[in-house]
Amino acid sequence: MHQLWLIPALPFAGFLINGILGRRFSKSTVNAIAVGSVAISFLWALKTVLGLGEERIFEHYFDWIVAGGFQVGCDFAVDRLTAVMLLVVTGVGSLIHVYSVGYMAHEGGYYRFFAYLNLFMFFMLTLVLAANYLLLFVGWEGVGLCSYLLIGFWFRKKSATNAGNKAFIVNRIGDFGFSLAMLMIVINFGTLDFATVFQGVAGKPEPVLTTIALLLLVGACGKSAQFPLYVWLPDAMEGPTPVSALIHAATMVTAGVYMVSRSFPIYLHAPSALEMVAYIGLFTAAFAATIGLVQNDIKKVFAYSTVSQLGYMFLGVGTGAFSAGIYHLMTHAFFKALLFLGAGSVIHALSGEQDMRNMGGLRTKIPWTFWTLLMAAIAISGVPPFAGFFSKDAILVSAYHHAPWMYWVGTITAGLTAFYVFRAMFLTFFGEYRGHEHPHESPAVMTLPLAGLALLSIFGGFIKIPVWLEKFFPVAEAPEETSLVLISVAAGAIGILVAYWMYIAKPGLADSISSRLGGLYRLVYNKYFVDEIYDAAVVKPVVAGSRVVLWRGVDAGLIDGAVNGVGSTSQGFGGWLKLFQSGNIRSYATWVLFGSIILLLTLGLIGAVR
Amino acid sequence: MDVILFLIFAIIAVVCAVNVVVQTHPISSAISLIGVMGSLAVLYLLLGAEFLAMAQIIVYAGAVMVLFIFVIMLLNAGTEAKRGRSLTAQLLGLPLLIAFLALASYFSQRFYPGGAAVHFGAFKGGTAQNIGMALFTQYLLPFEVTSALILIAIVGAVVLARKEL
Amino acid sequence: MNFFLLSVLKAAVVAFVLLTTLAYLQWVERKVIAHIQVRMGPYRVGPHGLLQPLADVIKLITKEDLIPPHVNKFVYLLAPFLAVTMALISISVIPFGTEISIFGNTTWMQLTDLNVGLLFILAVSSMGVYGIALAGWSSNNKYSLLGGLRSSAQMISYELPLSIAIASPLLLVNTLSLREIVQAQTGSILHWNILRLPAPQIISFFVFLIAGFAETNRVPFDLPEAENELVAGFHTEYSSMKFAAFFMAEYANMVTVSCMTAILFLGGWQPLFSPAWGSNYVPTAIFVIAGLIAISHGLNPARRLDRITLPITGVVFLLVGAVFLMPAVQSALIPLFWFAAKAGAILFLYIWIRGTLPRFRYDQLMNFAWKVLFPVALANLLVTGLIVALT
Amino acid sequence: MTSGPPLAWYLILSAVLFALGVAGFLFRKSIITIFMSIELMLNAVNLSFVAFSYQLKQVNGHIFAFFVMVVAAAEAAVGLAIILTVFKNRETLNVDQVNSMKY
Repeated sequence: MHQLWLIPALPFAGFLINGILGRRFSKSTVNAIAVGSVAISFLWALKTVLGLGEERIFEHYFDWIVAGGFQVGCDFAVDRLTAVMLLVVTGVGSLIHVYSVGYMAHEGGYYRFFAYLNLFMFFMLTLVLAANYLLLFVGWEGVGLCSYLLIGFWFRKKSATNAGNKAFIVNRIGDFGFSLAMLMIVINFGTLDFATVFQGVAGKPEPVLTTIALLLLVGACGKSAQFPLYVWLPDAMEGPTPVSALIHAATMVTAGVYMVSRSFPIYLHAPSALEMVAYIGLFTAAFAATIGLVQNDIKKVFAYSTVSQLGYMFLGVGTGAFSAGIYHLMTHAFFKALLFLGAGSVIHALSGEQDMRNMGGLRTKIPWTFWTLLMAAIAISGVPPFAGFFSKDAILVSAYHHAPWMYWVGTITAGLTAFYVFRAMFLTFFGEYRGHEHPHESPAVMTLPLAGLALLSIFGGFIKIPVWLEKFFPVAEAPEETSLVLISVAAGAIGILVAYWMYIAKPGLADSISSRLGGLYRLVYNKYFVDEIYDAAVVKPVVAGSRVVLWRGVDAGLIDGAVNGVGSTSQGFGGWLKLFQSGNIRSYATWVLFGSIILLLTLGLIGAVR
Repeated sequence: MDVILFLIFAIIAVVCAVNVVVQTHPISSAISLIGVMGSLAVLYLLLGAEFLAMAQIIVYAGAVMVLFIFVIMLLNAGTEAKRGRSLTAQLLGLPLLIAFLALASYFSQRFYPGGAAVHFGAFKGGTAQNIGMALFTQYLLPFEVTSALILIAIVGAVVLARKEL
Repeated sequence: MNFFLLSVLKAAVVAFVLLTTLAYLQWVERKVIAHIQVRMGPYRVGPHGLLQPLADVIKLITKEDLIPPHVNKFVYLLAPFLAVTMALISISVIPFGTEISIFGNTTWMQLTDLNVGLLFILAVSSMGVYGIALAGWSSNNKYSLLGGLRSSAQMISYELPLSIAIASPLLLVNTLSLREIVQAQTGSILHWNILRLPAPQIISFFVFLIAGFAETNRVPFDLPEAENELVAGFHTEYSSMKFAAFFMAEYANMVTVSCMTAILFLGGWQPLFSPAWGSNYVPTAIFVIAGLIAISHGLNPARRLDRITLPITGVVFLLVGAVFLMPAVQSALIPLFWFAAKAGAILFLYIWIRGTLPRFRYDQLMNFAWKVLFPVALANLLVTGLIVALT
Repeated sequence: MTSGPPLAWYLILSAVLFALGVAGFLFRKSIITIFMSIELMLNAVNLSFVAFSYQLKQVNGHIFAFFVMVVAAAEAAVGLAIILTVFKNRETLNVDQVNSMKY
């Protein structure tokens, strides 16, 4: 036994202790429990992964559901795919926990924040370790819950609670798809266990598998913020920045990618569904990148960047390069967490200012943050030999071999990515300082995790995930082609240069371009009016329908009418019946006796007839 | 022998029960009721319910009725007042009562005609062991619910009887 | 022999012995209390006051039977009757010894053995409270009423720890029949419930003893008849035989509780150690030693009369010791001896405590029952149950 | 063996006791006596349970009777507490004078 259960149990213990008793603890105690539990969990995960061979480790704890022939156990399993996720989740999670100690130092509800964070770790690890779909779904819903709780952490802010609700409700759509997929799997396979399901895939008809795969994709789209269900993620930036880094960049939103990769045998037997994954990924990547070009809120930029990068991962997975998708998942976790934490550090330095138009020139004032953030920006732009280069390259190569036009769209998107990230960098750190606050460098407890993540962003690409997962995914690896690599690197470089040209060399050029392309700019700036379309197409009809049909019609008309009718009818009867209510207990008893005689008579007669 | 014992204790029970109803002083009623319970305990023994017979005396005669007498003594309840009346009970009570008694006796006779005679010792399933086995296996849930009921009753009694209510 | 005849005979013997015991128990009590208080006690009627009980009985019978005019007559007369009946009835299920054979009839030294004997005793003793409560109420006297109220509250309260204390040894012996309870404790003192492995019932023993004191309204729990507060409590208005009935009930209850203690915890008629180690000679030894002491005192008398009485007593003791050596009666008398010795020891404890301890205050009494005895008994039951379940 | 009383006698005795309990409830005015009449009815029903248990040679009837006893004990505790409270507030034990719960 490898005692896999310890990995999620430790954060859960931390959650229980902090959640129940945290109010009475000092901050250092809360820190020690929260950070310590996650760190030990990381070490245990590391120990487990180091002892991992080609075979998976499987542990059965107890039977959870036994209903006839259908059986779901509480099982954990670790294979090479899980191993990557485990280390990313616990490793990045630990760093972000440490960072949070500094970031949240002056916030109310300190213990509550760490309790939620630990709870999130517990559910995320359950999701990753689960050896069947149902347990995965438990983690899936659990991280959704924690996401909701943490987005709405500042629950006194109306926008924060609204964003939490939005995330929760949009995710419901995806979860509905996932639930349907699970039901389909139960009907067709009779089990939810990964190993059994994947063994039985070969003999099943393709339409069934395609349906399952598409429904799973709906779930993945919800959780991983893919078009058309991406709308919650930008709003989720209302939560504290470490939450954005941990949940909405590094770990939870990648659950969809993980789930699709985990279900790869199904997808391999449903090529049209896999194609769909690629289309959605590619479209989301390009679409979100364009929105990212014009955002002014630093966290919003990175949020759309996250959506875009997740689209990349889907593209990789959809074109059959599962290991490339996971590769990018890992490197993305490093540099996107770093971007968010860096952004958080900037916001911290400016005491809560998030608008980039009020920043600038911070390079010298907060050098640690600047340098680390720069590493992340370079990594995401795909400059060799930084982490992002390798994984993005692997995806693009795979896309080229799948369909060349996909490669070109992806490459342009890469250029856009480099542009908007460096736009954010230049607006924030270069030029004149345009704000009013006095910037101050963050404490070491925040900068040290930044440094750690910066190292990972620089050298993380040398952790060759495709090699590690070579035998895991039975898909032929696309051969490297130097020309393609050069083109994508060039796209990144062009993006950086354009950003430099527009924001450093000729400031003002950006404004003139945006005014010249007024209509297009407004369209992109308002995020293609997707929220408004959803509002008009979905939210308004539902609200109006509820108001007219459910409230006026069903509630006021039917239910109230029935209730009031019952009331007035009883009143009428009661006026007559109240004569029996003499207040004299003995007359009541007489009536009870009368009734019991009638009962006795009836029962006796029935008995006599029988 | 069985008939004689039954008749003796049935007559004691009925006489005491009549006494419960006709005595005007609560203490006399209570003592008569203890008599009913005691003779019922003997009848239980005749029916082979030895554990229940003892429980009847311990619980009813030994605890419940002591509580009654305690309260009667505490309130110094005297002879019943003549005031107050209930027309319904007065008018309908007696005919209904007679009807009830007639029906119950008729159906008892009808569904259990004379044949099945009761002999002391014919049924030995009422020992403490039998009751315990049934109580702690088949009827465990009701038993536990009962304990909750008693706890609630204790709390209720304490709250009700407090001075500052 | 006819079953009915035998039963009647046994009942007669037991009743005679019990009533005599009750009468002399009072004499013993007066003597012991007197010696504790450095007095002589009854000394005038018969040698060492030995005929005092007889004189008391005659006095009580011949006294005028007074019924106060303001009482509820029926209840007033019912109460002492109830008290003494309920006190005497429980002796019918107590086993005094093993099987004996007289004139070819084998029979147990017990009136009857019920499957639910223990419950029977509990039931009967719970009825005993009516005697006192009704007596207090019917006397139409505020002291009596208070005494009656106190006693009913006290007896109900102490019945709970008493019952729970009984339940723990039952877990060890698995029966409610008193005879089987004793038979389950066969062996030396280490097999008695009080010391028996795996769960020695020492705590239970003390809880039972204390609750038993309270149930019998004995010092230090004699609040229902606290002279200095309530004149004489519930029997203030009673005189002559009715008063004697209450007195008898109290002593009969003492005897019952002592017998119950002996049976439940001290192994009933089982000897202190195995007959193989010579326990059969213990009674002889005790009587011989007592006889020799009496004779040696008689040789050097403190009073003139002792010159005659003490040697006679000594010789009687020696003879009794010799009787215990006869194999024919050994099997019958030795269990009886052990049982009487154990019950007698508890009775002596009763008297001893009366001579030493003051009375509780009423709130202390209730607190003690509900906040000390009850939880202790409950915890003991829990621990015993756990141990029995685990072994 | 034919000398035993028929089971119906027990049931009729039970019915008689029950009817007497009802009579006490209907024709008496003292709350305490009425309460005792309820106990009498419960006892009568218990007798039926035990008699049926004998007839069916099963222990179930005893269990029911046992539960009735427990409920009766709980009821007595609460009921007598209520009586005490009623007496404290209205200084009467006559049920006909405790009749404010009406239209």
